[in-house]
Amino acid sequence: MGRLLDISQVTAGYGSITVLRNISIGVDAGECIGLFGPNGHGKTTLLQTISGLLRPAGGRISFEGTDITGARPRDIVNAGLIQSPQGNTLFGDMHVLETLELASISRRARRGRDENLRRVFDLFPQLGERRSQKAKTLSGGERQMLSIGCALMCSPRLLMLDEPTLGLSPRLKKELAGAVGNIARSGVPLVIVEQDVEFLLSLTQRLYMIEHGEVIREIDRANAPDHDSIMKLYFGEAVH
Amino acid sequence: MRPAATSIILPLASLVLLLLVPLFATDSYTRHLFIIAFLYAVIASNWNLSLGHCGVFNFGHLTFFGVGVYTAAILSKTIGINPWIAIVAGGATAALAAFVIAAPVARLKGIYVVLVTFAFGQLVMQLVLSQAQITGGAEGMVRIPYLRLGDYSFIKDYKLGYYYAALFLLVASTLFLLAVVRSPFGKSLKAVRDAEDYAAARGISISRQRITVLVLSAIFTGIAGGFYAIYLRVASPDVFGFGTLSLALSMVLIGGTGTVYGPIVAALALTFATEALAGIRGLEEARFIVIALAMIVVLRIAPGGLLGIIEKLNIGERKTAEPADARN
Amino acid sequence: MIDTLIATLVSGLVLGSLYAMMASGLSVIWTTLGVFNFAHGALMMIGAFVAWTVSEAAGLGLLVGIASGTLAAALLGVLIERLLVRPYYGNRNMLLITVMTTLAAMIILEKGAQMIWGARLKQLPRLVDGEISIFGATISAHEAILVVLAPLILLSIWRFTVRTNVGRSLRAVGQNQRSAALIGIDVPVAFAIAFGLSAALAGLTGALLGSIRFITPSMGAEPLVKAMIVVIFGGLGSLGATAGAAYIIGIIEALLILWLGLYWTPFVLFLMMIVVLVFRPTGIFGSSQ
Amino acid sequence: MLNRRTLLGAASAMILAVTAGFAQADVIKIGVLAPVTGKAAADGQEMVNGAQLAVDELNAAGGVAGHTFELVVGDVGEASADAVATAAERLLGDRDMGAIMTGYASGSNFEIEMMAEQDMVYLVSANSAQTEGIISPSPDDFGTVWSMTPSYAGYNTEIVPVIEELAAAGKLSLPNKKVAIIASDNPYSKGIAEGMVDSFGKAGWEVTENDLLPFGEINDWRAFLAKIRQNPPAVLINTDYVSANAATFMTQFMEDPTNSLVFIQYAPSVPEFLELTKENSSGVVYNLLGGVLNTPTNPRAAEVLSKYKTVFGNEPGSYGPALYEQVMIYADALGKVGDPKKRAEIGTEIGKTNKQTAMGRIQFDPATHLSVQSNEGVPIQFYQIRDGERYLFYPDVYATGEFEQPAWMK
Repeated sequence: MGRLLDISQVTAGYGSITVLRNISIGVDAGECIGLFGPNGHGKTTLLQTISGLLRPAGGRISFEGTDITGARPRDIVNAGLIQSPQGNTLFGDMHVLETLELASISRRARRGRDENLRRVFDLFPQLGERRSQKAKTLSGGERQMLSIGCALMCSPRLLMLDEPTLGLSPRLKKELAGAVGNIARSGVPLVIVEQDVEFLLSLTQRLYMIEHGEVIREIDRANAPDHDSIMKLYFGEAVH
Repeated sequence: MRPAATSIILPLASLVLLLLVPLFATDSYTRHLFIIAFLYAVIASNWNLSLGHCGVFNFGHLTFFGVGVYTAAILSKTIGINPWIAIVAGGATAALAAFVIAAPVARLKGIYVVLVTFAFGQLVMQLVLSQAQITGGAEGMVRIPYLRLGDYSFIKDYKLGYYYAALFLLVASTLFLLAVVRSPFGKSLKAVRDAEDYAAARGISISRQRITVLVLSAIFTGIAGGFYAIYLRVASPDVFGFGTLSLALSMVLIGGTGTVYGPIVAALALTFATEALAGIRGLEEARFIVIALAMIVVLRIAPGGLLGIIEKLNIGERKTAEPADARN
Repeated sequence: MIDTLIATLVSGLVLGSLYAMMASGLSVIWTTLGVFNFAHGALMMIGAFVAWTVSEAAGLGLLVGIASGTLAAALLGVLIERLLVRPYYGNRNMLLITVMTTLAAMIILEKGAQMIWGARLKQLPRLVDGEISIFGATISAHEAILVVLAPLILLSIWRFTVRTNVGRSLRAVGQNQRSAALIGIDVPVAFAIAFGLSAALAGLTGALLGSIRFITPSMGAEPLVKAMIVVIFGGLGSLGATAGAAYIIGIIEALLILWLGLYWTPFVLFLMMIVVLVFRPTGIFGSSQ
Repeated sequence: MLNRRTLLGAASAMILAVTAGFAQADVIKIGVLAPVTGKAAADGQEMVNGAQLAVDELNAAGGVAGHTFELVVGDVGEASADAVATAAERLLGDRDMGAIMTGYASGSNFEIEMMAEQDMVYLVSANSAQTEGIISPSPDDFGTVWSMTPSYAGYNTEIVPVIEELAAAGKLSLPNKKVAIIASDNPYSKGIAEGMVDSFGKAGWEVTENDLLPFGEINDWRAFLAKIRQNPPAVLINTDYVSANAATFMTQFMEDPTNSLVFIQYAPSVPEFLELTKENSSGVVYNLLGGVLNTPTNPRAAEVLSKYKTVFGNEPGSYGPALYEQVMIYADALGKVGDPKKRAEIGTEIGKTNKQTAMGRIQFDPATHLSVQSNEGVPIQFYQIRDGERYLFYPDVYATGEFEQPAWMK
């Protein structure tokens, strides 16, 4: 009891292909955790399963003590469990402001709409400048900001970010990391999927290493090995 | 290895049965139904070559048939060529028509293939309608010469000759399809259907494949068209209509299309089933509704037959489990 | 000569209005669900028949009839979505399966209409009697209403999709279903709304057209084919492009009839459709990807 | 080859054996080959109704020569060749089939050959030009096939003298000697239009427009009408026989009528044309060959029409009464021959028919197997519609009213 998000023994996949095997993960209130591991080993699948885009074949997911296994995405969003998906193109032909306003469509988020909007524009001033531009005209970094902004418009009680820095330049990465740090400090618990270990280590208290759809190692701040050894563990020598 | 029973014995036994049918069905009505069913079987199974085996959603397959119809009609009636040759010529012109439409089809995907092939069919129909002095326009051509073999005339024999000719056509078409599907080319079709990117990476030219498959699927369809014109002694533009198209499509779908035989069986079954319904007064419209419902039900609950091919249409997108993002 | 040209343009405007209403319905479903609804013309026909039944057979008046026709088509549209489209969400061949299921729906609706309403032609009275003269070209006042109404309806649909959250969510779902679901949009509900809206448009078109043309089970076939040409021409995409293309096609058709005669017009239209598909499959207004 | 011959022999022997066994059936089936579904279903259902009316009447009277009748319908749907052939085969394959009736089954009447091959009695109403084309090269091969409609030649020629007579009698004032003709691309419509162009030309008229439209649904006649309004002819002719198209034509003409007599081929005779055009058709002229001759001098027509209306609750066009009379003609011939299996003899007997029917006095021309057109036989009838009523104004002997100049003409 008491965990904010509790995933226990979840199995999921696409059609006949099983991607997640009896995976168990937990997030406590006020905590930021990271998911880490090679590509194609189930991190995104896990987030999709949590968000209700995929129905798990087995196991149980609960959020704030409520069972949300197999719930509709819309109900999960209403509960405040929000995901900002990976490689985002959002809604290409919609304006920035339109998109953000639409993102507060859920009953709970509608109440905090104006306040959330102010918060998003504070966090990402660039979005404010581009508020009447179509999403497809934005740069990669701005799209990522818009995506995270949308998630914030949903009044998240837990925010899951799927590779927010994917494909960004080091400078933008740093900028975005700053913003994500701000979100974490504002008290929103985070689940972050990232390849960039440094980025993860700087933001999270705990890391789950996922390989072949299973958690193969859990790393606390306390027992964290240093950066280089993590890299060696998962990517061999060739990185760097 | 499949058991011999399904791949050889069953088809052969069916063939023997069909060879014996005229002994028992002595009236020309039953034989006529078989002839029409054989022709639909040729259309449907050849359609399946492009649709099921290659994943090209060709909505203009009946156009090839119509081209065959008019080729045979014009050659035999207007020019006076021997009807046997006119029938075979139907296959040649249909293949030519397929070649023409194949160029855009090879370049397009998804719904655009449906639309461009549909438009092509409409275009050919408009052409036929507008060239009334050659094609007879809306009313078509009648009194097309009938078949003779030596001094044996194919009329007034209670359709015995036509029965065997149509059966021969079906057997030839089926052997042709089996040969295509089992050839290296047929296997490369499967590769493309199942993994377009992979096939492309292995140097298989997808557009050349699509062109080839459309042309191959048109040959016997066109010959069937030629036979249709010579047999019924009529060529009329309704062969391009939606009615024939949806009937043939339902045969492909209901038959289930993993095999060459599926659409053939469905063509036979549906021809007799709808004809049985046609005999009930007051239910004339209802039979079309029954076919449409059957199509929906098969699509929904018989994944073995139909969803098999559907699964294999339009391959190449890896993000399969995502909710329909099927546009491109 | 000028008179003839004006008459032709007015006639093109009438056609364009009709095509705009049909094609935008087709386009709404296409942009939202990625489904090409072959039953769209049949829904239009149902709208006309129901309008006739309520207005003429039951004698409840034309306006009630038009409203009922619109509503009946909308309900059928939702039903089609529920039974023939929804089971295939998530199937990567959804588009092609739904081509077949909606084709089957078309057959069922057409044949069903023939069984219910019989074979005789029917027609609705006009909303208003009399003729209107525009720059010397005469059209019936009813057609004039259609010409005025069509842009208004399109404009309100456009405003609906831009200004309201429900409308915006339809667009969002059309552009990115996954992201839409992740911000809490109920995707299946959005699909049902899109289908209902599109079918309502078809039904309304049918009910209005039922006063100008004759109501028959196959009356939807020709407008469906024209709507297909329009959406291809405009690009399977935005409402604005579809509406623009509808008027262009309407006027091109009228001019073709004037210059080439009715005889060659369909041929040229289909040829145009193929040329556009081959060289610019995204339509003349669509961005080439 | 030997094999096939043997098979053929065996099959033929079986057929003979089987048919012989059924010779004494006392219920004779009468087939109706008709478009019961699809676009022409209104016509098709009327055909079935007309034949059913006759069959019920004959049965109620105890049948003919000891035989009663049963109606079997063969639906030709949208008249695709295989649909027509399949339906025809089904009817032909029924051993109890005595005769097959149709208004029209295919546009080309190609099924006539199927009927003749099996000596099936086949009575057809429409498309007499096609019937003539098939039969006249060798009429003896078609001994069982007869057409209720006379040659369409009258459609080509009669209109000119009728209009000129009206003008001469001062009932119609013609502003000029120009005629505009528009036709639909099918043999009926096109053939008549060509014939009319010829006839008008010979009579010294100027043909200002001679357009051809694709066959099918026409929703917009305005481009053609715009040309008419530029150069208004004294006579405007539309030979598109599809009633919906004709009704649209009339409605759009009336949006801005010119000083022209409007003549529309066939379509105005269909009951729904009146319902669809209402006051817009007041003044239009049409003619009919082989149509119902509903006039006091031919009481048979009123009788058949009222029977039909009593049973089916609506006014029939041409095909209901035609099929009724066809069945009756067959019944007469059967009465003389006695044995329904002697179809060739019945066919010969039908050829000798001389009978007053709803269409006039039917006699057949042995050279073409069409009924004979004449004022005493099956006449060509010219009608004018005024205020929802049809007035037969020519030939005078049958006239039920006078021609009046249409209100839109000055």
